[in-house]
Amino acid sequence: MTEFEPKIVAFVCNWCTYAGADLTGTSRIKYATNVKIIRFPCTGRIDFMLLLKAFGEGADGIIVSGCHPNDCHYTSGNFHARRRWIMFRGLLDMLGIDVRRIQYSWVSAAEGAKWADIVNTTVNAIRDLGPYTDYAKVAGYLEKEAEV
Amino acid sequence: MNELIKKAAELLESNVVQIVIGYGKGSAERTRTIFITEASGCDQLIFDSRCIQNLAVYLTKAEIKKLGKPAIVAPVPVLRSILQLASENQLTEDGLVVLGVTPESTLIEFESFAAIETYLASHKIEIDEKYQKIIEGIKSMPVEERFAYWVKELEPCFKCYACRAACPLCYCTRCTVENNQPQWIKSASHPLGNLEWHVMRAMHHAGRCTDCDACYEACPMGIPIHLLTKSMLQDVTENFGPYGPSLNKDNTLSSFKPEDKESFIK
Amino acid sequence: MPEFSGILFLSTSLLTVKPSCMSKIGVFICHCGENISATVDVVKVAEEAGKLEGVAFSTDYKYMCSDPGQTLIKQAIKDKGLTGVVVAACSPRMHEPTFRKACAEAGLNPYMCEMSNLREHCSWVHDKSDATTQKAIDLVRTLVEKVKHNKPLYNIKVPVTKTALVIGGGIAGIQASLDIANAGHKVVLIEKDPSIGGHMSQLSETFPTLDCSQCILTPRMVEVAQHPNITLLTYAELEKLEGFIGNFKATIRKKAKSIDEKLCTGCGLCTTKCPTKKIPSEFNTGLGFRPAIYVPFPQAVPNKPVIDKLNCQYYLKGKCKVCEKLCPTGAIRFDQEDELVEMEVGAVVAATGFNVMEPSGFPEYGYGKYKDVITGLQFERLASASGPTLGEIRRPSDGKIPQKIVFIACAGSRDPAKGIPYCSKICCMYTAKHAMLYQHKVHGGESYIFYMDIRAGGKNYEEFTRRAIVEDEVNYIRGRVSKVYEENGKLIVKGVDTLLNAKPVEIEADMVVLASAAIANPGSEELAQRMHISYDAYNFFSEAHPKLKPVETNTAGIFLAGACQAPKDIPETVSQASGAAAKVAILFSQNELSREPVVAVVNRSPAPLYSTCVGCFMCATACPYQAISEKLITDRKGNVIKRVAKVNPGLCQGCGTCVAFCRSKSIDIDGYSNEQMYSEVMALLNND
Amino acid sequence: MQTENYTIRKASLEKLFNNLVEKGKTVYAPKAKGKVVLFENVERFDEITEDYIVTTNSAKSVVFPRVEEVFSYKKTKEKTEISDASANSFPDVVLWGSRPCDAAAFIPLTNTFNRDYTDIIYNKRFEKILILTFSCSKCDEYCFCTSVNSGTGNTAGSDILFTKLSTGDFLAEVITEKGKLLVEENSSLFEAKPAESKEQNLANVKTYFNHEEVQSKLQNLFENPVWDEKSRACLGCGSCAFVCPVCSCFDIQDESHGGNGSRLRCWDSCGFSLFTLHTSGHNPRETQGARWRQRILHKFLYMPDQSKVAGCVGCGRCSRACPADINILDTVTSL
Repeated sequence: MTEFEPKIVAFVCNWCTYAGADLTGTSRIKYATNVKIIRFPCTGRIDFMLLLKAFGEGADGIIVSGCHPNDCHYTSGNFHARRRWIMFRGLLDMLGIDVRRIQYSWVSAAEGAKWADIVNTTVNAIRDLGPYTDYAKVAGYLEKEAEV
Repeated sequence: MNELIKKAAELLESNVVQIVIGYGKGSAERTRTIFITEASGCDQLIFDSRCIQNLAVYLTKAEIKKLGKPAIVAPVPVLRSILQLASENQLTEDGLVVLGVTPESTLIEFESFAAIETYLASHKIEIDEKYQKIIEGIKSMPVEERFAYWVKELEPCFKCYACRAACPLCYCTRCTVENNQPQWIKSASHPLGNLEWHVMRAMHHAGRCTDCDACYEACPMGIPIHLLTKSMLQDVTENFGPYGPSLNKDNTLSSFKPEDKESFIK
Repeated sequence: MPEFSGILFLSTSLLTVKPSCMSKIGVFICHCGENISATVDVVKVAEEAGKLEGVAFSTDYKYMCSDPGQTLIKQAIKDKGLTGVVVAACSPRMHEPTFRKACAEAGLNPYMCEMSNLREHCSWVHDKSDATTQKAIDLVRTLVEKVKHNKPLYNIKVPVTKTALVIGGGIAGIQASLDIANAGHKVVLIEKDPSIGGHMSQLSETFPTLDCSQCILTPRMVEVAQHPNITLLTYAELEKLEGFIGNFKATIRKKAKSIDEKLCTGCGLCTTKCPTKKIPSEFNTGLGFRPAIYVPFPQAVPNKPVIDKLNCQYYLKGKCKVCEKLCPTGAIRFDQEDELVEMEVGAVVAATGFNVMEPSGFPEYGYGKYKDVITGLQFERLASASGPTLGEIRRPSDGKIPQKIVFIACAGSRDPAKGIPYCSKICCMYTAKHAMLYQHKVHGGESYIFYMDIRAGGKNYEEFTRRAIVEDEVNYIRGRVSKVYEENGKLIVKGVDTLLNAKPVEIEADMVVLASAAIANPGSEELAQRMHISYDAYNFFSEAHPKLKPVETNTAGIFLAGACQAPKDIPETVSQASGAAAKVAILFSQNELSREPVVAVVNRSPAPLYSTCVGCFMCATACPYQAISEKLITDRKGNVIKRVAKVNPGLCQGCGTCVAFCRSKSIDIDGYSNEQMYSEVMALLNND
Repeated sequence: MQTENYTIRKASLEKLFNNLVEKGKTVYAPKAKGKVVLFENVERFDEITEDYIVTTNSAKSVVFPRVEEVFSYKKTKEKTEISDASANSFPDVVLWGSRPCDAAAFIPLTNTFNRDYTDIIYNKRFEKILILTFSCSKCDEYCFCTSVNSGTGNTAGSDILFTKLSTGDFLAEVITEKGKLLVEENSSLFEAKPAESKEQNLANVKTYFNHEEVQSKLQNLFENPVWDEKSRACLGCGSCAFVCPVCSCFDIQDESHGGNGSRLRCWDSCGFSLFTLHTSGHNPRETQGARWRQRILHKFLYMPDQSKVAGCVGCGRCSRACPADINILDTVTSL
């Protein structure tokens, strides 16, 4: 059996984390290939439904990352996002959707090394948790029906 | 009770309002919402512990708005909804007459929304100990078990959207679930579609829900969806301080504090 | 064909519902020389991209950004009738404008072009492997799906206020102000201290020519004060900055100077009679004193005093008012308060300079413990003709002329453990200059420099350090100092000379000068936050691109000049200041600006719905820019049918916070629309 | 087929259930769940409740599931492969504990799925179900089966109708061949028919109206204030339609994952405001009153006109489920 390769989506803001990940590249710091980035203008733009959709489409883990508090290019998008995350995280936890599979972080444009670290630690954490089969079972309802 | 009937009749007679929304006798032992347009009909009004439907839901319905200015019989849960709707720009003070009723069935007239806010200051939202225990119980399950519990609980949901229809705060003319560009929520009532719907419904009530339980009471399948909003209410209180509907337009999710807790963010 | 369970299910809608079927996407995979192709199988990526539905053309090329590369794209757009383009190359933060422009030149709306970041986010961070190539394919597919939902967008025109705000009155701010003013535009120059001049006014001579700093600076300071296009506000700081390029609104705090500047003639009587005289002078780096009402230095511009409220007897104890009694024009104003001034500006130049790190973190050097261990900046004051010793090198402790002097370079710089990891850049040169000045002023004196490397890149710089070694016989010792301690009135400097078989060295010095590190100004982090510009890990302001946009910030309309970006010497600072001024002049050469049309929009739908917006206006409370207001939808008679939200595209900056917040999904953002972001998530995870 | 009557003892009933489960049949039976009783898949006899008038949800989902895949597809740039679900085989299902109204509801439901188009999936599912109905010994004020030509001991639509006798044993009326087959397979459990009459063990549901009268009245009631008045409190949810054993409206949804996907039919309700919304923005049933009218007319006028069978079986589920207490009986009797 081949080793489990987690599928991880990263939702990042354009100004800090995306630029930080650019710096990781410019600095040639290596990290795992499992994480793929989707660029948003701001963490404030990240709809909680997209996170849920990602699990529904088979993501094993999610990274959400943006500017540190006070550093938002748009002044307060990250503060709004943070409140949304607090509430969303609480709700997911209540529902038994594994919040350990969502890593929230602040990575600035200067923190190329931190980005690599976030990616690697998240990949390792998700590797330890294993594939998100609980959710996949729910999402794969139709396939299951077809077998009957 | 007579006070309420008298007041309602007065309002209709003087044409201050054109319709009174209140509780009347329903099928079997139930009560139902009645819409009275004639002063003589006001003696149908009743109020007792069976009157649990949240009448505020009718204030934003197009069919009801067409009937003219309403007076509404408003026990505490309805008052909370009215206040929240006002803060969300859905109601204006001169657009309705609020006939408050205390749990003891006495009439309180409110001159303004601010007066409702003052009254509600002494009727804070508190989650029943019974529910606190249930929520605690669910939260103490291992995560996989908790997930399985909810998948099972949500299984009977056939997406009749009675929860949405009965909720005064679900006043959108097009719900996200009806948006198919993109298809945010799978509209089928299979496990994923149900999970997505209930996550979204709960999230959209984050920091808005006034804990009236109308959603749960409306659910024909008896799904305890109100536990989700109750749990979120606890989260709001825990993270952002005491909570209750208020005329302040800074909603939990449309506002922030730089010092909000963020222990989970790396 | 099997029998179907329903006629209606047999419709052809499968083939028509998805916009992808109408798309003709071109995918262009760049090798970036070998930067991408060394680890990613670019041929395979192009091949796989070609298999995607809606992709009409897919190819790879050595350098997409080169002229032939761009021509390739343009040609394909024309030949294949492409409706969208994905360039898979470097970061869009680098070349998105390049490729969007190329598309526009070929007649495709520039916003139909997206970039997939295969270099910074893939090839540079992964080793060569199938997984790396697979990731590249995934990233390309994601952007292809996004592009299918892109729509043509048109830039937004905004007016330009042709006044620049320059923050900081050092040489950078002075140069930028003069250049902008001379280009014919209005400038508001604000300086937090009572006088402009900055660090350059504190310097003695300047390398590599050894001309007197003040002699070259003060004429410029005067020019600033007299320039008709420049409004100079000293003792003033930026309180708030709102708005956007061409249309900023700045709030300036004019700190109370406690004098009426119009009445004050600058006679200086008050400063000589002030009873509180023993306040360490900031200008003289604590080596001299000033009174509570003071002009920082004789050549100050404006040459009018301010009262230091923290040290003034009247403010401290409510009694004194000597200055008020003596002032011939009655210009003293004890009741003056800070004033907030709002102004409209079209561009901002941040020129807030740097600071010198207190070497107190290095107890082994004895700074703070021994009076004769001083910083390089303090040495400048000693060597300056206008300084506390009138240019004679004398020890702070006893005023004696030091016969033996040791300079320690990199006192904090290049020291990740205790200081700062970066090179302060100016120290090698100024330390050489210090040693030379010492040798010129103290005949027969002995000077030693402990250094790590001599970094003398720059026009005539290497020659300058050579001259110090050869002509002025400065002793350069390659090695670090482990300890400085006092013994019998001497400072014993213990170090090592790594060039002579790592031999320990011990020097009995009279004075030790530390080339302390150049660091960001205190408060620069808050200032950056106030301006909404990014800053690096050391709190220096970040440029938009390290090479190609060194004076721009990530916030359009805000430019950088001087050492607020990173440590710089004077020529470099002046060049950058002129560069920033040129950028401002370019901006001001237009009457209106074209802005990226990434803005939020509230939807409209057919009657009787008109819009799915229900007018809860929570978006308006969430918007950081107050860009959302109420719009009344009325019938022909003017009766209000509906109240909905409306976004002012001039104010909207495109963060999208409202979009994620809107429950009914009635508000969306061009360029990062719900459909686009949703498609990206779907595509990223579906690689079968 | 001629109805055959037997007695089955209470203990034998359990054996019958166990035999069915052992044979690998999927059994749906009433199960108490909090404040509701639902038809659910049960594996143990003791999971079944007897304490219900009718279940909250109807039994229609055994033939017309909430979500039904009608086909799935795999799409590449070159071609699209479709696999039709009507080619599937469907499980053997036993509906245990339906009421006579539930069983009767399969008649109009089957009509709908065969009226102008023969729905293969529906029919294939229907062929596989065995309907074991238990007649009603209790009723409540929501029940009105007798007004729509049915009754608490009605055999129509059932394969076997069980009626609990005063002894605690059951009368088994075997109505169809499918029922007969079951008796043959479990012949030891079925004994000679009882002496006790069925009727004395049935609940007595009052007759509130005459169906034919209502039908003829409705011909001329399209424009009438009664619709708005009776539906004023309607919240526009779909609970009435979803608990109804006869309602059969559905919506078509495509769900895709990359190039793969399914076309699904999902329950829909005429009570939803979007049900008839056109892309243009026009909605022919713009008010809740118009939607309520549609519901009543469809059941009491259009369906009997089209297929001679009422579209309502008088189970009263919609009235019980309605969060606003809109009572169908109340509307029909007030006409």
